[in-house]
Amino acid sequence: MASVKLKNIHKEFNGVKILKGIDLDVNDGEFCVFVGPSGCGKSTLLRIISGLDDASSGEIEIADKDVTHADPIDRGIAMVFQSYALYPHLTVRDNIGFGLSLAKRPKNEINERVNTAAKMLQLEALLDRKPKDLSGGQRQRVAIGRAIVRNPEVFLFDEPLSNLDAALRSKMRLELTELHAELNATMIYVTHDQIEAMTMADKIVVLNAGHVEQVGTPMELYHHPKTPFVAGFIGSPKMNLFEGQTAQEHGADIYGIRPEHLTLSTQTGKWQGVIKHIEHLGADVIVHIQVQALGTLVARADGDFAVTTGSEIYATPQQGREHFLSK
Amino acid sequence: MKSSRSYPYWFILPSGLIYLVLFLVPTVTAFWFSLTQWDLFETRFIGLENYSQFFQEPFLITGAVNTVVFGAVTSIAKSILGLLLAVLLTSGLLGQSFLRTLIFFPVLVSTVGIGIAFTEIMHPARGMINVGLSYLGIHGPAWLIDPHLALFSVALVDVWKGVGLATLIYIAGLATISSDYYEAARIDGATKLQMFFRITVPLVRPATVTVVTLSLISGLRSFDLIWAMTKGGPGFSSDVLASVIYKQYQAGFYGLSTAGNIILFVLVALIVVPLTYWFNRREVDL
Amino acid sequence: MKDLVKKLTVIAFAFSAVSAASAVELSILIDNNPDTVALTQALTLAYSKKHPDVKFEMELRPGGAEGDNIVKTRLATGEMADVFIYNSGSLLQALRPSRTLEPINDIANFSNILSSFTSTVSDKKGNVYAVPAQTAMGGGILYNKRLYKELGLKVPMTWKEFMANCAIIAAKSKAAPIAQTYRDSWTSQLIVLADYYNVQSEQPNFADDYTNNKAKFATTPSALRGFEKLQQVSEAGYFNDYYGAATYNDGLNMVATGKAAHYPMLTFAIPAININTPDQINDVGFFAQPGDDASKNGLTVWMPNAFYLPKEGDHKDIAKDFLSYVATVDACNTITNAIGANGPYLIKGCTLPDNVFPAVKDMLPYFQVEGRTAPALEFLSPIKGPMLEQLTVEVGSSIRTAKSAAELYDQDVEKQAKQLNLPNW
Amino acid sequence: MKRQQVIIGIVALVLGVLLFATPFMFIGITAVKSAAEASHLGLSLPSKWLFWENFMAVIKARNYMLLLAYFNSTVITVGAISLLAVSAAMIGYVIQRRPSKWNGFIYALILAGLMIPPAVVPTIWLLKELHLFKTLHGMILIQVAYGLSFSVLLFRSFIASIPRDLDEAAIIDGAKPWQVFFKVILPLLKPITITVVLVQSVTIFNDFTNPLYYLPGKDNVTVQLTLYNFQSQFSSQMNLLFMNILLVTIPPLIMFIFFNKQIVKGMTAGAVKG
Repeated sequence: MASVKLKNIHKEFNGVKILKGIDLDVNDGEFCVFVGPSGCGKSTLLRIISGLDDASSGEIEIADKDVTHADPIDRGIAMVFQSYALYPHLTVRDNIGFGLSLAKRPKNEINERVNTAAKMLQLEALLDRKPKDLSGGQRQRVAIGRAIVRNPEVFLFDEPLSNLDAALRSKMRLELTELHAELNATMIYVTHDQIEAMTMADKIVVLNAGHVEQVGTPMELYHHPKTPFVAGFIGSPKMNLFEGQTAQEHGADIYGIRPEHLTLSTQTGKWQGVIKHIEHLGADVIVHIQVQALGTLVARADGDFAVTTGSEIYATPQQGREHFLSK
Repeated sequence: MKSSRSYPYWFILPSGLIYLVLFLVPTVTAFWFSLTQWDLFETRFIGLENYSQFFQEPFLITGAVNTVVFGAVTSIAKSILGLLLAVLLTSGLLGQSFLRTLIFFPVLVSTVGIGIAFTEIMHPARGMINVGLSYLGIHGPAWLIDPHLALFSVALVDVWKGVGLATLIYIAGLATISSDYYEAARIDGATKLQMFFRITVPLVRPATVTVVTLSLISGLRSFDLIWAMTKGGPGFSSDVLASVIYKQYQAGFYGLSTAGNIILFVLVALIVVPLTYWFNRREVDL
Repeated sequence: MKDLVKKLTVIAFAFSAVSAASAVELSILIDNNPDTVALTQALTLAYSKKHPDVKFEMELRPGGAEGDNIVKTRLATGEMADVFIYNSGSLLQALRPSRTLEPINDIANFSNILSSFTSTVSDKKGNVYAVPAQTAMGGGILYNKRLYKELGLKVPMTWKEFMANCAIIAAKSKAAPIAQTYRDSWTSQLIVLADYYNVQSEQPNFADDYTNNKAKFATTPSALRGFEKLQQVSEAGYFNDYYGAATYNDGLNMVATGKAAHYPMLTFAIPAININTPDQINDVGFFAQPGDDASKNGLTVWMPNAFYLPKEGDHKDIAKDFLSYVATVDACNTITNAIGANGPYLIKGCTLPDNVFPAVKDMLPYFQVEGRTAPALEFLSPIKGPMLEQLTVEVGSSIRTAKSAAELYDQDVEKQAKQLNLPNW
Repeated sequence: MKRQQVIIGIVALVLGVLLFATPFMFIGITAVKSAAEASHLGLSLPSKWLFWENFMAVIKARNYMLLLAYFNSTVITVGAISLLAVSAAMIGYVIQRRPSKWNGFIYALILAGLMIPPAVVPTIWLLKELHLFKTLHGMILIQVAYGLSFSVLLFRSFIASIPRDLDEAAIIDGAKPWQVFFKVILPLLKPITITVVLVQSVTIFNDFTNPLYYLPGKDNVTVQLTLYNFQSQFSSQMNLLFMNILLVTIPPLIMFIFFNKQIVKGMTAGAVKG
């Protein structure tokens, strides 16, 4: 099995710096998620690991071998594309077995391995269909099957769930997590969706504008974001972030408090404001409060918290849940 | 980008080499020959004399005007008729696919054959067209032998032969327009005519660009059909640059006709390149 | 069919190997005129009968300027057939004969060829390049004898008389006085070209002066006259209906059947009339295009196409022997049998049979009197402008005046002269 | 189908047949008439159907020249098309997929191929130097050179519609560049390939000018040249000339019937984006 090491990866394209020195270790068997807004360079980084693109400088090691200049096939990786990239002219069986047949494996071995993968992904009934006859979720599974069948040391996923509807997406999240447990392979997964990152990852790498903002487990990032970017990116609704007096009092640039870490009261509290807008989610309500000193403060409260728009309210941060961040 | 490794240039080699040797090399040597007096046996360098001679050709202006007229008339007619036919033939008519086949078929038939056949069909007295018109009490025109009409008669046949291809391209173009637009327009209360002008015409633009460009280039260079039908006549009335050049070639003025070729190329480029540029710029605006 | 299968296999093999032939095979490139095909077939067959080891392979090319081009291109690239048939007039000069063609002065029967022919196909050093493939031809006016008889007309000796005849025909018959056939635009040149006897009788030096850039069509009244005659008959409305769409064949049929009274043409058309309308061949007569002076009436004569050899032929000796055969009385008779005779032969000892067509008979008297024939201009001067046929179509169609056409033609000729690198241009 | 569609359909059918089918009927009818009837150029039915007689006369003419011409034209067309279709797709693929500073230049060369008329005589000399003049394979190469631009443009625009992900997936699967092309891309090009094959084979089969120059010789005659050769020979036998036109038209007709359905498909992604 394999670890992935990135050393000082730079990527420049037409004079634009896309990656500005990425250092990263992904451990053997780890489920590592690259997350960040679009244009942060996460897909580029994945393509560099895959060998589809070359880094402008820097080194890549997979399973302790320097693969910086190796072809994709020599890196022991498999990749699942956002568009699935299924070969439209081939059946599901041939799609899954394509790499093996390129490698000139014997027919019965290919068959056996394709069947195994198909079984694992419940694709057996679909093996003789063409991709155009499959649903989105089925195509997704074929794409994963194509990756599994080659027994790679490292799986690369490029936003694999973004073309699915919400229900299917959460189902596939679960399946992928199970798959990871079953295969126990190293997986690198790119997404812009922080929920996917939080729910699936062993390790999250937050990328922003071509550099790594922070690396850590989901909970580390949630509880201890090191930069305002990470603080704002992880968690939903977004953390409330304010510059100004409150932050300065603690020697920081920015003060942050998550909506779920605010206690609301109609009587008293730290900040007084007026409710501008309420979103009812059922179990929770999200309350947007106009606070004179701060601006808009978003808070999460219990679903039966009964307030009305326009009424006055007080919000208090919970002890020890406050973040003081430098720019 | 690793495109250098994934998309190697040697893919270009096999036929790129053929193209280089059999098309580009002769074309470049032609530039040299255009500066010589050349009777196939000897070349004598005469500088730009061929070019000045070419510009003094008494029927150059006729030829140049005819070239542009022929190119413009045929490409405009093909794109308008092609679009109308395409709309008609995608509206679910009775016998629609048969009609598509019928209209496309002339595209496939040899130009020489068409030329020979239509020269007979357009015979002023015995030809099918005028005989048919006479049943309707119309005295048909003299088509190919009327000097004012000859070029347009050939253009008519060219459109007849080529409109199938234009229609086909337009049918393909129409297929890419989402029916949502028409439904939205119907809800907005647009009439059929409004839909045609407000939705179809603008959205089928890429097909229009293709049709106009392709038929303009072939129209400006057109030779086979004109030669098969009128040989540029009567007199010089349907001469285009390509036939003027060919006649010089036939007469053995090889240097001169090679110079003419280059001038024709420049004319085509002067018309087509800015047009393409303009089309492409407009496309970005959309 | 067997023959075809054999050929296909030969071609298939030719991709890799060159097949060795046991018998010698001469290739002959000819134009696709049916007469040329027929006479070449007859001559080669007759020759092969005498020399069974020699076979011939005929290749056809289009006629007209397109064919000229093919001949030129193939000579220039050294791809010419062992023997080829080509024009013996001004077009020959463009082939650069001294460079590309094999002189045939040394063939056995060289002395049989009349000097009136050899002079048109030789260079300054006295090398002769061709053996005539047919008889000499007259360029003048084919006319319908029956119609002339019915209307009591006489063969005109002057242009005035000719016009008078036309007027009578127009008034008293349904026939078109003159057939013109501009679909085959080369036929439109005849009135101008066949007028050359008249030009020469007034301006004996015209050909030389013209070659040396001293005389022009537009400024020499007698030369301009040919264009003017065309304009005159066109303006008089003497042409058949839809002459713009009529073909050479239409013209022949019209004059043979009496739908037209006159058709300005070369006499090589006579065999074609015999093929198309054999019943009417005896109704067709011929006279020279008249000039303005009855005392100077004569015929403009065309030399026939001829057999040539390229300089780099593979089977030169055999090819020469074949040409030598063509210059015999036996060959003349073979030609006569194949396509009929339509003028005097240019080989010594060749005679015409007594039963030649009337139109041919009409032509012979011109040859029997010294000075009643003159070669067409293209056999006296290497310059012939390629635009002439379009210009004559324009004059004949009343699009352009004679004067303007002559001026444009003089301009056109200049290109040709420059191309040939003639002095004084 | 609505009433209106049926009515318009009938009107369109009548007009379409009148405008587009009658010329072919004219060719067909003239081809089976006697020479005398054919010279009247009418659409009237022949008094005697001489299909077989005229057919044999044309086939037999000049020692079965037409059959030889069919053989030659077929060799040239098939040879040129197989080379052209694959290699034009390869070129279209590389220049579409590989953006580089050379692309503008290559594109200009391709457009030049569309716009510049070929220089005949230098080409002949060159062919002769290469021992390709007067050979069928030389003619094949000429047709490839002259048809390349148009085919590359069609392929290029079609390939643009094939997601690059597919190439990359194949690369990840371990495909070499040529495997990516031949195993993944080429099978997907079927619709546009059919269009190219159809359009180009018809162009090559119907080509008249180029064989005239580059393929002289009786043994090298092509189908269109028979038309030309017979035009003067048959000048008083319109029936045979038109029988010849008819026979020359048959191969494209067969091609067309065969591929009819595929053509529009091929055009959909192809020509429109030009």
